[in-house]
Amino acid sequence: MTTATVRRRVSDYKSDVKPIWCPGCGNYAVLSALYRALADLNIPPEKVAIASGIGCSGRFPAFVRAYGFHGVHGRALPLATGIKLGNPELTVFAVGGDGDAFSIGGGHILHAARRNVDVTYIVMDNRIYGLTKGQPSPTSAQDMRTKASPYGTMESPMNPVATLLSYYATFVARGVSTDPRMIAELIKRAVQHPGFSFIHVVSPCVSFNDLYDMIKRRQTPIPPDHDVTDHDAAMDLTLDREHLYVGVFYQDDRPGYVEMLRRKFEPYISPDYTARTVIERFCVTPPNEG
Amino acid sequence: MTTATVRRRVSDYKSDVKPIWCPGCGNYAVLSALYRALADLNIPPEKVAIASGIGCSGRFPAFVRAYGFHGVHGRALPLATGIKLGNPELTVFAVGGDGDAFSIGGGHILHAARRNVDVTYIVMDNRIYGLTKGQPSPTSAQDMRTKASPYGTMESPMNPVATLLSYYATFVARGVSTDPRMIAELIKRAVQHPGFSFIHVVSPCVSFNDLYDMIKRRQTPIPPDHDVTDHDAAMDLTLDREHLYVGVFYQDDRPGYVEMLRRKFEPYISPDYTARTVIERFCVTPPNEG
Amino acid sequence: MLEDSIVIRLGGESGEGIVTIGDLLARLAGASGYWVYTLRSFPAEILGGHVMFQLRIGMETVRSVGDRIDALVALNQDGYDRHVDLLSADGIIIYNSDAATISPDETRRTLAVPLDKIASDIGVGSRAGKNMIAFGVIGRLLGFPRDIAESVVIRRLGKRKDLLEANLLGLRTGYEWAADNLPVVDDLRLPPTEPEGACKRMLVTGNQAIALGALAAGLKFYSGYPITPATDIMEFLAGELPRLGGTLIQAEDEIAALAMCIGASFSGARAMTATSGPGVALMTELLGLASMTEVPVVVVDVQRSGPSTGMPTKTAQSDLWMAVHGASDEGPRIVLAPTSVEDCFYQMINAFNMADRYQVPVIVLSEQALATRIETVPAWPLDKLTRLERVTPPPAQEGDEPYKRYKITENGISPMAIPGDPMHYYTAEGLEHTEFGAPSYDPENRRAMMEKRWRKMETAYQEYRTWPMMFRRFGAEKPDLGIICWGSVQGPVREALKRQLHKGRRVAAFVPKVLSPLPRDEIREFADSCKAILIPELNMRGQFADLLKSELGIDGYRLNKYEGIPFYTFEIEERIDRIYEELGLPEYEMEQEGAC
Amino acid sequence: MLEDSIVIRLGGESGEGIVTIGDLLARLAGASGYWVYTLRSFPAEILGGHVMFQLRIGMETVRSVGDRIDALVALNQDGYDRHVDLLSADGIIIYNSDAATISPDETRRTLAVPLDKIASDIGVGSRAGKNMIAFGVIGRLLGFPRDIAESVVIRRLGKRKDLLEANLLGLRTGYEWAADNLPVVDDLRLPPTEPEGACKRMLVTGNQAIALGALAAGLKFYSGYPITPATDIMEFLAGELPRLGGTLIQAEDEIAALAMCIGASFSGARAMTATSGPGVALMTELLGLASMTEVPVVVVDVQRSGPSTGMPTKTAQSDLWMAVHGASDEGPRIVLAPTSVEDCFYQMINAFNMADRYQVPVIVLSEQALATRIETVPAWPLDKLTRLERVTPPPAQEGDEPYKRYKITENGISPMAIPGDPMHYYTAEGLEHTEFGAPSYDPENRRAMMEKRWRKMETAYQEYRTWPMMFRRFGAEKPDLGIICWGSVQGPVREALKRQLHKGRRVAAFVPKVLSPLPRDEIREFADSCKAILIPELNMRGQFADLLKSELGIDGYRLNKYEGIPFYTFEIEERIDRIYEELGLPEYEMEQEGAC
Ligand SMILES: Cc1ncc(C[n+]2csc(CCOP(=O)(O)OP(=O)(O)O)c2C)c(N)n1
Ligand SMILES: Cc1ncc(C[n+]2csc(CCOP(=O)(O)OP(=O)(O)O)c2C)c(N)n1
Ligand code: SF4
Ligand code: SF4
Ligand SMILES: [Mg+2]
Ligand SMILES: [Mg+2]
Repeated sequence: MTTATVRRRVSDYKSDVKPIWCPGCGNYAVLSALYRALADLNIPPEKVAIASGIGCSGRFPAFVRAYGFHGVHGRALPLATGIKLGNPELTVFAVGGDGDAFSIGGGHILHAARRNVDVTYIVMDNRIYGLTKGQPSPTSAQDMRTKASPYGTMESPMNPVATLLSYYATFVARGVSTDPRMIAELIKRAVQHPGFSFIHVVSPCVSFNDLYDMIKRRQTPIPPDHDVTDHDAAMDLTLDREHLYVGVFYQDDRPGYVEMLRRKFEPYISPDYTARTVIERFCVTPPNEG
Repeated sequence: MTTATVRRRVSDYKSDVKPIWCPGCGNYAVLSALYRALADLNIPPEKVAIASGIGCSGRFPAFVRAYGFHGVHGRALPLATGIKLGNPELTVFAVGGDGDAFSIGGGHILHAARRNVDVTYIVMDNRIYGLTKGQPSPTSAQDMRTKASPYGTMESPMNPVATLLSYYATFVARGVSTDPRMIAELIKRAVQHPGFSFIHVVSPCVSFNDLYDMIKRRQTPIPPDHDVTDHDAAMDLTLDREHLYVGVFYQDDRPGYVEMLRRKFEPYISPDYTARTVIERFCVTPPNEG
Repeated sequence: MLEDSIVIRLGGESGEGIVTIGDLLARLAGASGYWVYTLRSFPAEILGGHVMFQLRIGMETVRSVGDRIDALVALNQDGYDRHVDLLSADGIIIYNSDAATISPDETRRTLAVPLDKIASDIGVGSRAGKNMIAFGVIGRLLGFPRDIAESVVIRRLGKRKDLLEANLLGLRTGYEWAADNLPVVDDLRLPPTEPEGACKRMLVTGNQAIALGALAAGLKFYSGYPITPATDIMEFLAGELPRLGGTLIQAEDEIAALAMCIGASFSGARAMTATSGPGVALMTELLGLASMTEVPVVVVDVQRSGPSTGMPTKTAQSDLWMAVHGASDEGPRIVLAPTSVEDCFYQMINAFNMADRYQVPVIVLSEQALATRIETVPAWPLDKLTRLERVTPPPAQEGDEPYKRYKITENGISPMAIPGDPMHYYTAEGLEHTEFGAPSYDPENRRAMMEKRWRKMETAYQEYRTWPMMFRRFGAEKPDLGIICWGSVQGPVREALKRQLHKGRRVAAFVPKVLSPLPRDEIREFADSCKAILIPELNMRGQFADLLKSELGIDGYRLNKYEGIPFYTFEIEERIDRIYEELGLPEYEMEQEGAC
Repeated sequence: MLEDSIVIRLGGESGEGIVTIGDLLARLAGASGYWVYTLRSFPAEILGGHVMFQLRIGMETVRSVGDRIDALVALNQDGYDRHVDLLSADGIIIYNSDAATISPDETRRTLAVPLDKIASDIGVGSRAGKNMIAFGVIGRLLGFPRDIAESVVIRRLGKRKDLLEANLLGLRTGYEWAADNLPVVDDLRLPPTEPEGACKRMLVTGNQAIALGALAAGLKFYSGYPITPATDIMEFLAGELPRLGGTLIQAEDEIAALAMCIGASFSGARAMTATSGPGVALMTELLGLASMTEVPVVVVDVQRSGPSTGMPTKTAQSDLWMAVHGASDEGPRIVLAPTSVEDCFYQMINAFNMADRYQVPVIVLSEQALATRIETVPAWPLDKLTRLERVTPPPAQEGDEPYKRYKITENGISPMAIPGDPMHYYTAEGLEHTEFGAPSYDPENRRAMMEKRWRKMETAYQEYRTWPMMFRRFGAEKPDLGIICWGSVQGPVREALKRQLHKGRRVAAFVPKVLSPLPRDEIREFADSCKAILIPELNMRGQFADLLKSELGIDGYRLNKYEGIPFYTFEIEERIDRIYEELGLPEYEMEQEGAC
């Protein structure tokens, strides 16, 4: 895939576009983690594609020297799915915010997980709508006051990691923006994982929902003895409301979608079976040639 | 709510429209269960509203003497949410198929659950797209062959009850079309439940996916000692692949959305605070009157 | 009978094999050297309900459903009751006398066939057996050779040896019973034709032609969501595309379907989805994205009657507005409309070529009736199809300026890199952007970009107008009345035209295949050459007529049908008659000028 | 200066309080008896970036942003560099001399204000303190009374006693420093006006006017999804609607938002959502459902530049196509366009009335620039608003025939029962249906239902044309040139008109508030009375011009601007000049006929 000698560095993945995020925004950590992970994995930039929806976090692709797609709100995952299946050689990421992922895009995750499509999905969860300047998102705390919820929100927050586990996503992990090295490690494992991988990053929005304190107070590494193939144990970790566990919750190494496709259809593919073969089946053949 | 003397019967809820379902379709059981539950609860038909999307099961509302809304594919839940909040006096149902609910409508369920809106959602799951004549749905078994998946499906099926539990829906139950009495009981409990309730009905499609055998083989009543307030235990029951448990998995009686609204806003509501009050705030008042 | 063709309608209960009999008859007629055009109804019930299947069989290409029925085959009472009013005065009724009785007032010829009794006599009480007998009886009445009928059955059931024997027995019984018990009805027999060699003709539905066109165009990625009447495009491709090295995904909804297609196309694959009106409505936001990011993609809309769920199994031409205008703000897109089953194939070739060349979404407007009917079509010349590739950037050289994905060019087309190319990174950008793809709100840049994107539409027009068959003209050379129509209305219009020419009226038709950007000069020239214009279409509000008026200033008489049923030829003719009367247009000595 | 008005532009870093100063100045001008019209920019950066806030302050209603700037207030270097080109030749520059330097070539008057120094002198180094000083300096320069300025600050900070003192100190310091150190510049002072009594005027943005109109109309249910530039409609209502007994839900997406609104309206509540183009694109399937099931619902589209994400903070009039045509097949809907901030309120009253009366979705097309600007408006006559109720079925009697929800009536309106009514059960049906609401594919029924639904549009037109202010006509009585425009373009057009009349040109304008169904006879009559027509609009393709052409056959000159910026009055005038030249239209002795 790559010529043996090239050894890439973080700077090989930096684009010329300067991030427009507020100083202190948690997304910077994710961006630098992605540079680091790609460099460590030594993936040629031209083999990387990153799709996003709309949001502060959605601006991500432009900041990476790679192929990018800044799409519409909520559709990062189906875009990424198409990119991967249109060209399975690529290493494909979907990235975005909590609103993009779980609100308008919430209907797509279950199905990406069911397909186990070979895409790494990084959700930068600031528990707020950043780009539209501070409305509650599906992960916002109950009773949170924002301009759009001046008396406090009515809804209880969802739990992204628990939800992804209930969808049987085959790789589920969490990072926090205070620890970009850890995020880089998680990204590396996610990329190497066959099939769909999900990384939940708790990523503070300094302008509308500063979570740095919460992270400091609650972040806890997943215990080293946690068995990542144990779904129940993973679920237990996520349901713990005291601790914000960080690390890999769950991993199931069954084949990804591209490999499944190969296994299913390789036996049928042959140079003799072409579009022409299919079309000619519809010919009305006179009886003597039937 | 109802005049004390009226005692309603099943026939009071039957409309003149004859169901167009195939003979033997599992949906008949759900329909008769709904008649029975409404009669037992003695709810005036004019206080009942039923919203649906598109599908065989989506034809449901017309068969009930009540208010109905046969909407578009996948939007039964938001329609029902609006109906309830537009007129909180009504007993509101959303009904539909597995495709309507979990595929195109899959993005709405989490949020109905988070809101705990007072709607009873009955999903008739035949693990197939009935109305469009037999394509795989999100609950179809892996490797199932249909016209749209002649080599077998690639995706693993979702688990609706587990998903709803992970969304923290406050009432989660399952029935099977072979037992309409049980479905009627579940509907009654669901209607009496404050907040959002979800009933998963395994409902065979005799034309494209006959599940009667599977139901017969696997259906098992939820053990009487199951504690419906125990979320973990409920989750365990659903993850058991041998048994198709039937009954109430989980119930949490915290207040529903309408009650939460009342509690939050009653203190602010007053006859002196009207649209005029709000509008006049924008007047430019000269200083001497400021 | 309508010029060398015969219309046979079968009516009966769904599930009784009406569709099978009809399909076999179509194949039999095709294999015997005739041309076929079918029409069928879909019951409102989920299972059961009444089904109608109609065949028009002709000596040459058949272009419409025909007007009246020449022969009605009633498999049950409903089959008689529902359709007898459409039977022509000298028509024939063939009926299962074990399941239907004929009105005592019936004056037309009737042929009783005791289908149940014949079946039980040979011991094939099954539905399939009965169908085969009926097929045999009709085959014989129509004068098709039995050996061809047998070969049709063998082709169909070739792999199910278990069923084959019983079916062939039924078929033979039908032929024999008819030979022994029924008269030869000359009106039911078309003159003999010379069946041409293999592979000169095909029998396909519109949806099949769409799918085959896509495969011939090199489709590599399909994602769709089931919806009547588009579902079987996906179902057909599900069996073929993965075997040809492509990928097909049934998406969770139409939005995901189009997003996946856009993603796949971005990464280099020819990608498409197919849906109907409600699905396109959900896709409009993404159509805007494809216009803005300049990603090629093909969307087939098999139109059905709406609004909203409407009448899903009824035909319409009512999504033109949405196809041309349905999204926020103004993004260029190309809209094509095939005019026949044969043309469905060609328009798919065009769709992929135009999408790739102009980097825009292309919407192909098919129609329920076109999608579901079987037509005999001449085999497509697979060796002669052209493929237009995307314009990609030339290999980068040291010292090149950075890659401008959205380079402002004279024809509006900017070379588009494919991921994997190590020298032309870019981000496809849905925000307004600079030539490099960086977001920009600069007013000058904005104006230049809007103009660049729309310039592609002009380029597309200037290029496609030189391609063959992108618009057609039929009928009189110096017309008094001109008809401008689109889509499958071309069929009945051509037929009406032929008869009008025979009557000595100078009528002509112009049919664009591209509805956006319209072949404006060609249409204007045509319109200018006519004294009056008629615009028939299958919708209520006259969407195409509106388009002609707003874009080209053409005002015409309108003919709108919105009951979910295709035009009958006589409806077009009646409207022409009224215009002739109103305007007092001249009639000439019968003349034959102009091909139809 | 443009007729008795003055244009002041503030420029500086976002977060520096530019918007606060601008807002306070607007309030100060309003409270001092003047009329205000603002314009602001939104930086592309998420935080920070350059912000511009402009006020035009006039003696009477201000109708456009004006042409050139009379005074530029630069809080930093960017504030000078970016805007100085727009300053008129006799304009004035007021700048923070601690943060900006003026070009040595500058020939216009400059007033240096060492803002940082003044602030540190009184010990309020904070941003807020500096803003207040700037506010005071400008207030003094404009000649507004200090006590009114203080009361404005008190009203704004009334509840934050902690901040009030420091702010008042800053304000007073500003007034005093200016009095001591700056000359009185006459050009910056408008003639005195008589401030009218309380509640005669309001200062609101377009979005606020939309929200207030909805509340006045009796809104009971709102569901929406955040999107620029519509979000603050929801944010504002979130604070008010639940206190008025209604319910507001932030939905998971725009599809859910509209579905909830349709549900709530079905159950009897007046319901609305507000969004922008991408949101409407997602809603079109449900708009079709509302048309088909005949459920009233109001959708506000605050238009922004597209296609796709486009330029979210830039204005446009580019969703007209989608509003009128964006859905599958043909469902009737009403499209309204407010022409000013004041009118936003009235069009919301109309929207709810028309939705309820005609049982259709009503789309209100606002615009980013209209939505975000502050205007002084005369207080709305809350006591004089009319409310049109839904037509409901009369109480049922024994022996009545079953309830026909979709009864075919002459005016197309079928009485609609509200759930809870014990005698009029029905199912709202998105399939084509009979009068009872039962699904039906019957061709006759289909035709009757399509016609019934569309008849409501004719009824709506015939009724609304008799209502006040549903279309406006301005300018010359016997015009040579007629302008037809929509939405906020009315403002600059009226202003241009006034000047044209002064020049002795007979120009007039016609502005419909209803874009579908158009006031066809009125527009035709207007167009027929003119020698030429000009159609200016904020989009590239001329959507309104197309509509006028296809629906009414009106052909006009076009003026299209699509850079995301509202028209300047001079742009309209320049186009008029060109038409006058091209056609050689006559100029008369200066005359004053016609109100503008
Ligand atoms: C269809 C559509 N609806 C709404 C929007 C407006 N919008 C843009 S980003 C966004 C949410 C941003 O929140 P999140 O996804 O959490 O990203 P963040 O900015 O917090 O990173 C919204 C509502 C849009 N662009 N498109
Ligand atoms: C937007 C849209 N997409 C697709 C369809 C076509 N459609 C109708 S019902 C259906 C799925 C039916 O399956 P399910 O929801 O499981 O209901 P069932 O018929 O099995 O009861 C589909 C795909 C539609 N009506 N609208
Ligand atoms: S608004 Fe919040 S999420 Fe957006 S860039 Fe700023 S800190 Fe980050
Ligand atoms: S197709 Fe299946 S789901 Fe639909 S009515 Fe028939 S049995 Fe029921
Ligand atoms: Mg966020
Ligand atoms: Mg189903």
